[in-house]
Amino acid sequence: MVISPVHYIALPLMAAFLIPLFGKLNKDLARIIPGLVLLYLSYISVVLMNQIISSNTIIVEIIAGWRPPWGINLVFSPFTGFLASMFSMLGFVIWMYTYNFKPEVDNAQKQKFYVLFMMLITGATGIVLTGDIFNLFVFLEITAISAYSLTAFYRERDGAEAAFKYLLIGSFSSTLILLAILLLYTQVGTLNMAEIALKMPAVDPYMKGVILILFFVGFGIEAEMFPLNGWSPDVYTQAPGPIGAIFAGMVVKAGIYGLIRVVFTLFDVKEILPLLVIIGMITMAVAEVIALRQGKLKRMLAYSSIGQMGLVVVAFGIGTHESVFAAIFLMFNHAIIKGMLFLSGTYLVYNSTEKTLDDVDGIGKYLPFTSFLFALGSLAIVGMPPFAGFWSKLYLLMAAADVRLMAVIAIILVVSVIEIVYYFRVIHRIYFRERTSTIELKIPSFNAKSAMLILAIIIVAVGVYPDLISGLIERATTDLLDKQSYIQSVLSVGLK
Amino acid sequence: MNSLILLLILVFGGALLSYLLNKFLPILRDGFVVLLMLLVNYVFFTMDSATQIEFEIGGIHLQWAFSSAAFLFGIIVSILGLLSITYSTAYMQGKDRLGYFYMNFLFSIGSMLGILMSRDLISLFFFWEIMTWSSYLIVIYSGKDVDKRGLKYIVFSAIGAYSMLMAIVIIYGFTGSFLLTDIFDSIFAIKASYQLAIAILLMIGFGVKSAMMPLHVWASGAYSGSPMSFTALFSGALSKMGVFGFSLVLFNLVSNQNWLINEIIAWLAAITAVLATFYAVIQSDAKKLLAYSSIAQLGYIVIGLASGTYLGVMAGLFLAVLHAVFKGTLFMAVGAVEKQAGTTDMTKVSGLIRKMPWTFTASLISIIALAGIPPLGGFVGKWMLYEALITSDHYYLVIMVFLSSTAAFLYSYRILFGLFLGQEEPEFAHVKEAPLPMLIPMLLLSGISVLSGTFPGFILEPIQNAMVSFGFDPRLPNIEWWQLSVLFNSWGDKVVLQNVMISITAVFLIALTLITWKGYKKQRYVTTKDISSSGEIIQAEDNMTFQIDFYKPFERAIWPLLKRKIDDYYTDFGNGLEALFDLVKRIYNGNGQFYAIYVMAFLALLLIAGTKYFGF
Amino acid sequence: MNTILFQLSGALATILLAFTVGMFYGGIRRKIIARIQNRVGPPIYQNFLDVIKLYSKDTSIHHGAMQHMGPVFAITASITSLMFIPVLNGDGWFWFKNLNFSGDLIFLVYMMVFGSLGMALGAGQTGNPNSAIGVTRGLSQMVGYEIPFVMSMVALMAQFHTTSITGLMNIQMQENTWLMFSNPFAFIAAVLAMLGMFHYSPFDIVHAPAEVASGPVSEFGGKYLGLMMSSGSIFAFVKLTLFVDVFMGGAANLIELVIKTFALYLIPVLYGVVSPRYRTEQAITYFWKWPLFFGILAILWASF
Amino acid sequence: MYNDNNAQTIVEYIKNFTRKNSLFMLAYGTGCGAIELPATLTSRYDAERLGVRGAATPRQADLLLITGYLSTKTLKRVIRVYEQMQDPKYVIGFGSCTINGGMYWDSYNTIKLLDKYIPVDVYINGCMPRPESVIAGFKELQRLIAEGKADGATKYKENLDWYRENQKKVLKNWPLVEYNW
Repeated sequence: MVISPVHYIALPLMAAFLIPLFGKLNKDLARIIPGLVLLYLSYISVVLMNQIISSNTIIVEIIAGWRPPWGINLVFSPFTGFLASMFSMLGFVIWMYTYNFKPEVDNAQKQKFYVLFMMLITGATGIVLTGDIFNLFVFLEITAISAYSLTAFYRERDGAEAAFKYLLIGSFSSTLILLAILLLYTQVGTLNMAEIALKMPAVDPYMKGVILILFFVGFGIEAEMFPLNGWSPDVYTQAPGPIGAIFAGMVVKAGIYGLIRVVFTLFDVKEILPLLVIIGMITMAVAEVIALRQGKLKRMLAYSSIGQMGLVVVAFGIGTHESVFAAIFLMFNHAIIKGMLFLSGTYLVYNSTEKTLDDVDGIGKYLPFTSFLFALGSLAIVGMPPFAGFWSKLYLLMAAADVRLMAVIAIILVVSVIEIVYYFRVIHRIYFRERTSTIELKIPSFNAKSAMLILAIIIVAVGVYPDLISGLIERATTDLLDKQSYIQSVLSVGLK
Repeated sequence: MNSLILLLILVFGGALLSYLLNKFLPILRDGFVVLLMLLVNYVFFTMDSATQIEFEIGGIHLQWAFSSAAFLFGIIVSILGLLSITYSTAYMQGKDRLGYFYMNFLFSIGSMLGILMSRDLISLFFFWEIMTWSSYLIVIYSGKDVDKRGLKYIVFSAIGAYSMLMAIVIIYGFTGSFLLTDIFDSIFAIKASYQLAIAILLMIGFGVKSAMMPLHVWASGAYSGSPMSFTALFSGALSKMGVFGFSLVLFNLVSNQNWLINEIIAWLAAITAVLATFYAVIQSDAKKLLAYSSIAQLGYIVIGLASGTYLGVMAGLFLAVLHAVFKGTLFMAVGAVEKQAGTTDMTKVSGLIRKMPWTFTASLISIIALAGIPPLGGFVGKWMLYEALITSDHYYLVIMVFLSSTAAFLYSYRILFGLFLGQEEPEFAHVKEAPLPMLIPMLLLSGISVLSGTFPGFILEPIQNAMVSFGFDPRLPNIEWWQLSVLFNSWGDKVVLQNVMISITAVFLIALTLITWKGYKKQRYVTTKDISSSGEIIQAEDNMTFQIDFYKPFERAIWPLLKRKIDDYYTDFGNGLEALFDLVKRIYNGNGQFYAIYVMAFLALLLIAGTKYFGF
Repeated sequence: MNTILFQLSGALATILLAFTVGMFYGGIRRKIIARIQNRVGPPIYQNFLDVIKLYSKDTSIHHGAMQHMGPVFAITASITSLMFIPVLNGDGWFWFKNLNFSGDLIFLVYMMVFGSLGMALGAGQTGNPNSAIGVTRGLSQMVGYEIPFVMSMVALMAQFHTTSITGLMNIQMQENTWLMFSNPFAFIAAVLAMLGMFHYSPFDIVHAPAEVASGPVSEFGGKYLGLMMSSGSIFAFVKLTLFVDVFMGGAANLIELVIKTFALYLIPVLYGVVSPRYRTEQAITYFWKWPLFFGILAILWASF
Repeated sequence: MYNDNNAQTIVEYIKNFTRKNSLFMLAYGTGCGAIELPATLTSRYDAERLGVRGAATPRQADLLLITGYLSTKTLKRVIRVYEQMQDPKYVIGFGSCTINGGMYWDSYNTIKLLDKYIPVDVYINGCMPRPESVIAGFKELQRLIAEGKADGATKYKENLDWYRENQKKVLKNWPLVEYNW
């Protein structure tokens, strides 16, 4: 089989359909298939990334022989490829974690979980890889629908409520994006992103503005921007533990990818960037402030996640090469670190119903490994060296300093102090309080431990030696900002 | 191998190794850490001063080398590190999680060396943070109330670290480089207001570690809460990193025209010194007392540096070295008392002088040095400080320093009286002298205190080398260190230390001989229960110790200053913020309809405002 | 003329002089107090008798090593301070030169507190609560009076740009004036501080026999007390000479020295005779009101 | 300097001279006689001209002044104070009560003869003695000291067993530490 970016979409989708079938044959097989698929995807990520980095090209994959701008095409560029690889590798780690998560749950339920998980992977990687704006919408819907279902996965009352809220707001998102695409189509007459970008300068500026705002709000909902993110705390809180990691690592990242793609490639209007900075700052400030006042662990992590996304938005909003580099680094760091926090945090409040901070009191003695990793993740996410979070924050600050955005620097740092306060409050509870709750603790299984450990090792490795990843990110940044070469390489395939 | 790398590998690798050793071969652990620190000292002191290393990481150019200023502080770190770790081997005997302790101990020593060898701001910040969290991990190692003091420490450290980071990125934004040499060259090209901002931000960063006044609230808890063997290093060396940073800022980053900064820093430090001394006076726990005293002493050091004159800077650095020496000894002595008697609460423990005579001797010498009484080292530093301040027309600053150091006599006496003098209570009859590994570091350090009062040359010469790197002309006479005995101020007045030492020692010995000449043998020791108390016969179980409200009259005299602690302001500020945050929290009221309204409102707002403000 | 032996004999002579003068001043003080109380009073050599008697007493007990060291610290401080003070003006009588070239005012100020701290340690070792209370009172009070004292010293140093005592004396000789006229505020502040320094009433809170049974020395008898008394006498001379040197132009010969010091000595004595005793905090705040105000004035005067 | 009765060396003479002229007095003022002391010490009679002055603690004192009657309860303290004083030390029994119990001669818990318990150098009789007689007592003591005859402390040491026996007779719960110098 020839390695191709299509596999990113085809294989998980196929797996999603195959799981129920194989589940009938062997109940373990249904759990193993996603792992194999994700392992394979991770493998082709390495191969493909290696290929495009070394040959300094972009792979444009044409689906069903229809050449762009008429057909749907997949673009595996350093930026999209980086995100897709990140999704598949993170997906693999999360699969490891979920392999025997909640053994008491029956097999059919587990199969459903993996079906949805695979759908979500399909959607998320699809979003980043596709070169067609409508196709992107479709993948967004796939992602969203599987995410709704995963939120309400355990059929609990709160989960259902959260899912419903998400559905409500998410449908707004879909509607607005669809509306935007329709309007766009009336203006440029094409759905291929490269061609839209090419034709965009000719569009009536007023229409351009309206469409951009519709996209902005639509993707902003998925990307957890400030007034649009009412759904997310509930979802993070109510969804099963690993789902939080999936949300932080993939769903939100896909949303922000859409936003960035639209702003940077399709429209390329510098005027919206200050808005991104402002919205990002507000998001960050509000979220971190609220996180400080949360009494529930996962809710706190949720707000922290929103805050981090605000940071990413700010970084993109500054719009220079350095800041976009920082933004992509931040996305990567947020995916692994928040992923690890959700994964380890899940075990800290495993059997608790309320999942309040009181439940983690004194847990450090009983779950030393998980607690340690949680503490490590906390240190990393607040940006303490020598962990990964430090470098991304540093690069962002450097980028902000380059364009003299002192207020941004100040707010980021003030917010970081708030972050430290609430993360360390949890760490202190974990280690220094006496355990009072009588809830039975759950020791993580070997798979879960190794999943968390992998993430922890990446965090420390990147923190000690950021060059591991910074080369890739540098290429991704160049790729994202180089609109012309994107258009050229996509359309040149079409003209062949 | 490059000896800088070797140094770091030794310390950090040794840290991890000691953790593993504690797991698998705990018997070798103590010997290993001591040997390791000996090796580190060897490598450090035999290092060629021109050694340097440059490399690039994450697209950032980094450079490591020891400047002569850094070397001075490096001496403190390595020697105090060795002694305090030797002390730890006995002090920490029988405690659990020793691997964790030694690992973090060595980590903080390594990170301090790292800070000192950093010639660029990024590795400085990097090591700074490692230092912060390794020391944090020891602060929370044991004891009660770790929750509160740990959080205080980490939050203030974070505030400091992030304002430092902000300054670093601002500097980078303007100069485009993180290398100190580049920055020193180009910093004065920056607009003055930004220069001021950079200086203030860096001051906040370094001020947290050196416990400057509004940022000092973490210090008493963190110093008194960690194991004393670490506090010796914490207060002696780790806080000096802040001083080191100050020296960088004041001499290299702030232009000389910016005298206002120097004045502000000096006055802040003076207020720190006075208030911290007052707080120290009213403490009844020896550890807390020493903690506040450390804050005050750091105040003097910073005043000296901020005075900016040759003598003042020399005084500041001299006091920095000496503070490491005598405060290290004192924390070790208090640790010895804690280890042997079980408590350092001065209202409980008393009269240990006959049980722990060597510990007492070491603390007496250190206290004399701390109080700045001739002929010990502290006096030399104090003398230079006063002369520097007077000759540079800082008259009111002198008064502040003098107020602080006079009030320091109060707590100096308190700690000696509280722990060692006073009534010998029967409940402490079992107390024995501290074991040798604890005594030897204390006595060695107090030996340095004594020696530096007569022969300050051996400390002043490295200090002068450091000061040359700050741009001062060398002024010490070109003679061997043991010949240096006359100190001059800039008006030409002097003090001749060796004369002072000789006359004091001679008079002391003659008087002591005379008073004990006749009938020393005949004199009988009576217990402290045999005191004149209106004829009442005191029984062994009667507690005649005077310890509670020791300085009550003094407290009454200064009560307006003590009425409200700075802690309270922070608490009020925090409470106010939390109330505000709770208001913000109401945005997310959990109602899906509201969220939908937010979305629509936001969309509408953007559509309306978009055309107007974003130009499309 | 500069042999060690010569210097030693000069030092001994200075000590003897200081001791004698201090002792007589103490006796005169007792006499003055007696006369004011309409008594005959003891002879003015009474203090000599007391000291000799105390030295001749047996001392058969001690409370530990620090009890020996405490008085020794005190006498060391007195004698060493004396060594560093120029007794006579200019070249004066060369016997009294001692070591006054190798120390300055700051050194002296520190040397002068050495004794009280050492004494406090000795008092602490005895374990008598009264001693400790007396010590805390003394140290607290010291914080009070040292501040105006140092302020006036700093004012002088600032005004004449020298920190050495001989420097200040030479200035007075050259300009043919006394510094108490050059900077009157400094003199006022210093004299008010001196009231506290002498520990005479109303600032005798340290030894207050009726309250804390003579405070720090309550366990000291015999030779210890004798040493303390000798130390106190020498120290009184040290303080007075310092004030004379700094504010009153020094003295050309011993007669002048005695007259000037005695005139100065009368201030605390006479102020004390008619005053009751302050409480400790009152004593501290006393020094932080008018004396401090005059100290600030003095520094302002000096810097303009 | 030398007299027939008591040959003294010059050193001893000086010692005794200073001792006699510098009496630090610890007044054990529990009895009613204490009321005479203020008069003795202040303006009208002014004992300080004889070198007599108050001492705050027994460690500093040379002279213990027992002003009046002693109950068994206070005797304990007096013995303690006396034993804490440093040699040479003197005791003056003040008023009739110290001699024979005075008006308390038939009281069940009053010490009748002080000399049985601690060595008294000089008695001043009278109930109570006027300041003039107190001063006369001081003078007498000074004479004894000058002649080297005020040796109560030596007697106490030599006859400690006898004194202890007497003391233990009245002090039932013996709380005192041993006197061994």
